[in-house]
Amino acid sequence: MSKSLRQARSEARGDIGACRDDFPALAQKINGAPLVYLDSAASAQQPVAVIDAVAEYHRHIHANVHRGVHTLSHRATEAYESARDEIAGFINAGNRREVVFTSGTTESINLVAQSFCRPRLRAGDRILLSQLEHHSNIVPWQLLCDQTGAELLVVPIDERGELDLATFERQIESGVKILAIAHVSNALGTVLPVADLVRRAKQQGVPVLVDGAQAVPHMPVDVQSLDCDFYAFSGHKMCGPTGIGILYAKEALLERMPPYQGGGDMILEVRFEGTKYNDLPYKFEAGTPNISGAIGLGAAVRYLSGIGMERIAEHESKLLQYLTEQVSRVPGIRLIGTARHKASVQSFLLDDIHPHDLGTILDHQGVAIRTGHHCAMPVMDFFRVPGTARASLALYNNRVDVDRLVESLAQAKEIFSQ
Amino acid sequence: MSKSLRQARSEARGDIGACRDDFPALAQKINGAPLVYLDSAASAQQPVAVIDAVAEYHRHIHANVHRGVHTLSHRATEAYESARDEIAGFINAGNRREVVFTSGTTESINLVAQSFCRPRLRAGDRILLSQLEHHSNIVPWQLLCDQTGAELLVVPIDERGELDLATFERQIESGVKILAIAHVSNALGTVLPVADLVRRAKQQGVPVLVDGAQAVPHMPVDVQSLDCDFYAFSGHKMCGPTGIGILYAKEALLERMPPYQGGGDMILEVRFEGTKYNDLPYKFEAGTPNISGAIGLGAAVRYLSGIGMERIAEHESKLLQYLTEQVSRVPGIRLIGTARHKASVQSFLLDDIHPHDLGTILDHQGVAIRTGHHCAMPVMDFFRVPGTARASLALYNNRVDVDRLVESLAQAKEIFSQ
Amino acid sequence: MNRAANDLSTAELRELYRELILDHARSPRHFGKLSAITHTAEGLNPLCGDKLRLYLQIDDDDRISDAAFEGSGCAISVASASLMTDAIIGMRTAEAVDFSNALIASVTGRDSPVELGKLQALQGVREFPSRVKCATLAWHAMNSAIRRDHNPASTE
Amino acid sequence: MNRAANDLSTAELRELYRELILDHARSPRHFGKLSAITHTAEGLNPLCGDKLRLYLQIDDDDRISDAAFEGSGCAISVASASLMTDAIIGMRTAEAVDFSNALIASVTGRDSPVELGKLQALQGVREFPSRVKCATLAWHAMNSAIRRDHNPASTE
Ligand SMILES: Cc1ncc(COP(=O)(O)O)c(C=O)c1O
Ligand SMILES: Cc1ncc(COP(=O)(O)O)c(C=O)c1O
Repeated sequence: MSKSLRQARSEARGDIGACRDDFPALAQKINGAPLVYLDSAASAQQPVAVIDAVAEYHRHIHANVHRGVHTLSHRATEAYESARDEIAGFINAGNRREVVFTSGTTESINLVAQSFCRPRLRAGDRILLSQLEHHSNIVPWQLLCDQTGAELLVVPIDERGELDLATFERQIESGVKILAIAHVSNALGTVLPVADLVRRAKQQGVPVLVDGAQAVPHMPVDVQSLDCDFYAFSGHKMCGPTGIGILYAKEALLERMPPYQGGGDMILEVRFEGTKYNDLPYKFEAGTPNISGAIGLGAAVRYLSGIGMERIAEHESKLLQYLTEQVSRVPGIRLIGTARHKASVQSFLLDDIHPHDLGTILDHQGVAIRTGHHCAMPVMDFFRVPGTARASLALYNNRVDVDRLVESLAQAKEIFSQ
Repeated sequence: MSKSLRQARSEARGDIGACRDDFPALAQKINGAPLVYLDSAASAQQPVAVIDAVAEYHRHIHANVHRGVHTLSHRATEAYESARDEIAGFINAGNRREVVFTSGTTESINLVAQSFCRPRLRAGDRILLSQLEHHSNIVPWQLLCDQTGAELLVVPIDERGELDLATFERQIESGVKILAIAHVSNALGTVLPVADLVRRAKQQGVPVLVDGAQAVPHMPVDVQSLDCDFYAFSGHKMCGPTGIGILYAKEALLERMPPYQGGGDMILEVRFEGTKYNDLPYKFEAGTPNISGAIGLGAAVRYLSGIGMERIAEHESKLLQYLTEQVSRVPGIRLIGTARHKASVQSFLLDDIHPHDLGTILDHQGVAIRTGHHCAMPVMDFFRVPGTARASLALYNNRVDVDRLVESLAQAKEIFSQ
Repeated sequence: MNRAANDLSTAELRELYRELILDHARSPRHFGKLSAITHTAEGLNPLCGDKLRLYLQIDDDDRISDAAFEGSGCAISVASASLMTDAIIGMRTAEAVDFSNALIASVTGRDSPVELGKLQALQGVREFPSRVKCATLAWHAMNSAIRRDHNPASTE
Repeated sequence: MNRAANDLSTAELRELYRELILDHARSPRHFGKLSAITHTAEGLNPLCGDKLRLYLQIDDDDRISDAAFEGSGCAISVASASLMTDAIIGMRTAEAVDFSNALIASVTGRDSPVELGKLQALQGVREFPSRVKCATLAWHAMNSAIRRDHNPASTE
């Protein structure tokens, strides 16, 4: 079937299956079998539109930004700044000054910890996290505790992988200085009730950082309606480039924060006696930025918006339901992460096969899943497992992928039943 | 003339002119005239080999690194880590553990300031810089002074743009805790006698950071023979991608430094009660790295090595001499930066035409130069100029570029003589 | 470079660097301090290092009775500041701000050119997007001065 | 997926997960602590979370008189630790380190396979580059323990 015909049919059916053809990486064979890529929570593949935008940038537009009068520099600056506008629109930021380019979620969170929190924390102050956080939303806070004497407080989770809200209610009233919480858990898929958590935190005057790395690729996100103070996410999880990410922050907070890094571009004037910082968001973008990364991320946002985040969310949600059903039927499966509200991720264990072995056997049949602790060791500790096997979905996955996963689980059982 | 014939001839002549054809951006017209790109000190163009390496990575290899058992993840990890090996070889690092991927020179310097210096500085301690530093090698130290009460000490320069070595001799003995110094000045082109400076600093037990952003693209750099403790540079100035750079650091120092950022990949084990950091260099690479950036930088290093840094240095050095001669002949020219040992950069002023106006007039004829303070305001203050016009060279420039520059300077004079 | 393109390019450049602009750039009017300053603001263009300080004397009647500026910048930004100070002396602040906004909109190409008198000379920058910030710097600074905004006005 | 490819793939997998490997993974030998420990080291594989602690008892004669391990890991790493402890008891430390280095070189494919006896079973990982670290973890830990290196041995 020709591409356009197939696309026309699937669009007529209202699904987004045809978009799969936009991703060249998905068309390859691995170990002799067509690739089934179920590892998008670790990093998503790129559509041609993004690959080409980056290449085209380097073929015809590239120069350093912000500092040049010549044509290429002007074009590069326009392209870089339009990407910012596009991203601001995508997450409904109040304005472009609230959208800071970083190298990824990890840097965004470190920036908030160091620039916003470090100057205002005293020994004994509390930082509230949850037990399902990714290491990138734990370790920056541990470093901060070492530096300031502050303490971590952790909202527990239950057997389904949901937050223990009763405990949260008590904790948020115990003199917390910042709440740093995932929007969607990367290990369990739990979608947290972020808007509610923010509302409760605000009643206590607690600022909130949301780690949106696993949310932005999978659902419409509106930072103004969430009303969080900070929202962090990564380009490479949303079909964009590596090395680029976003820190959204409310303008009033950014205004009062000292710079995180010093360098070119973030200053208006440098004298050895003292330096004047640049306006927002530039105050937080020291040095030559990841220009092609930003442009690639802009292209990714255009691509995702073209399909529509609502449609993507619906497609993935149906597919996740199918996946969970099919996988549950495999004898010996134990699902890890069974929250009522979930997105794009299913972790599991099979018999007593170590997840790592499972990963190898699946990979040998072209099925790419992630195995291990998923940078969420406290979650593993809670479930008392050394790791899990995790299948994660993106817009380009379909039922065939799920069926192939289930078949290869059967083969793993066979190998291990020798 | 066919490409291969031209290439054969120019190779026979021993020049590297043919490499120009490898850079698609240079083949375009700007304002109706063929582009003359004399702004590589701000950011260099990419050869097809780099553009394609990045695109190919995303077409067939991409996955997250270090954490996966599946084939793509393994391939991506191999590609990322081979890039590190290639870069380690290129600068002759002692071993791969000494090569940390950062987002660029700016982040590399901030990392050293925060992780190495911040814990060991006390109020009144001194940080020694020079007057020709780029803002990225000034502002991180100013932030550090604000944080610790340390003080900046500045090695002055003379009218040629050379370091005042007599003053340096006194300063280095005055209780300095770190020397942070450029290898090559981006505003003036001065090549600093880094090996000598390091030797003197070592006699005083002063650790040395070298900002090599403008050196690595233009000459062979051997960090072991320089014997510096830290060496920072950026991918985008050496025909590689934006958003990627390197911090070279001696292993023994990295071992003792605390992590700069916290996140995934830089840890071995995370518990809320405490965390074990990963080995070098991973301890300093928090979060998903700029994988495609690293791979692109690896490709750039292969490309440059293929031509040979000695040949590149020789080509640029002859061309710079030609440029300086030709430009000097334009009536009303004032050269800024006339050090005896220079690389790739010539700054100048023409009559009383403001550099910014000069930039516009040249751009209108397709000649891209940078104008302004070049992120080196203290240099501008020293020469008592608001800015300069700066022509900067890379391997792909040739005499035609220089001739076009000189022609367009003549036109600028004409317009301003109304 | 072919001659026709060259001529066209030269024509655009001459449009940008008109005699009036070059004259004001070389001999800026109202350059210096004022004896009595009621409002002041700094304008910085990080792109090229243009930097100026604007001084206003605004009387009880909200009228700009005198204006001057100091600093350094390219021909476009100095000429613009010179032309601006010439133009606004005698205006009421509200009128000056309206005029400033109209000028900014006009040179950024957002509106069709309005009647600007002598300031028409600044229209040449419309063909030079990277120079618009130079042409508008003084005007942003004036708006800041009247608003009594203490951050340096920046065109970024 | 076509059948031939599938069969080939299955054959390689069966080579990796031989009966001997699965047996040692399910019932590891020398699993637990020792009563008298002279040397110990931790091995961590951040890739998949394999984690083991190795205990050695080395006598005055520099001979490994007993060995044991604890921890959790994939079939390959547990089987490898089990086979290793079996093999090294009775060896002199120098001999054990030589053996360990030979094994590591052999499974990473750097050398042509040496005579490894039962440990031959670990050769299956040569076709699975991402699993080499699992097979070598215990061996790296043993080298660390003998060197009395206090950092956890990591295969990264
Ligand atoms: C000498 C020098 N140091 C540091 C930098 C900063 O590099 P980057 O902006 O890539 O971080 C530059 C270039 O901008 C430079 O020329
Ligand atoms: C929930 C969550 N937070 C943070 C991160 C860190 O993102 P990055 O590695 O792109 O900085 C990830 C992914 O690795 C994640 O899934």
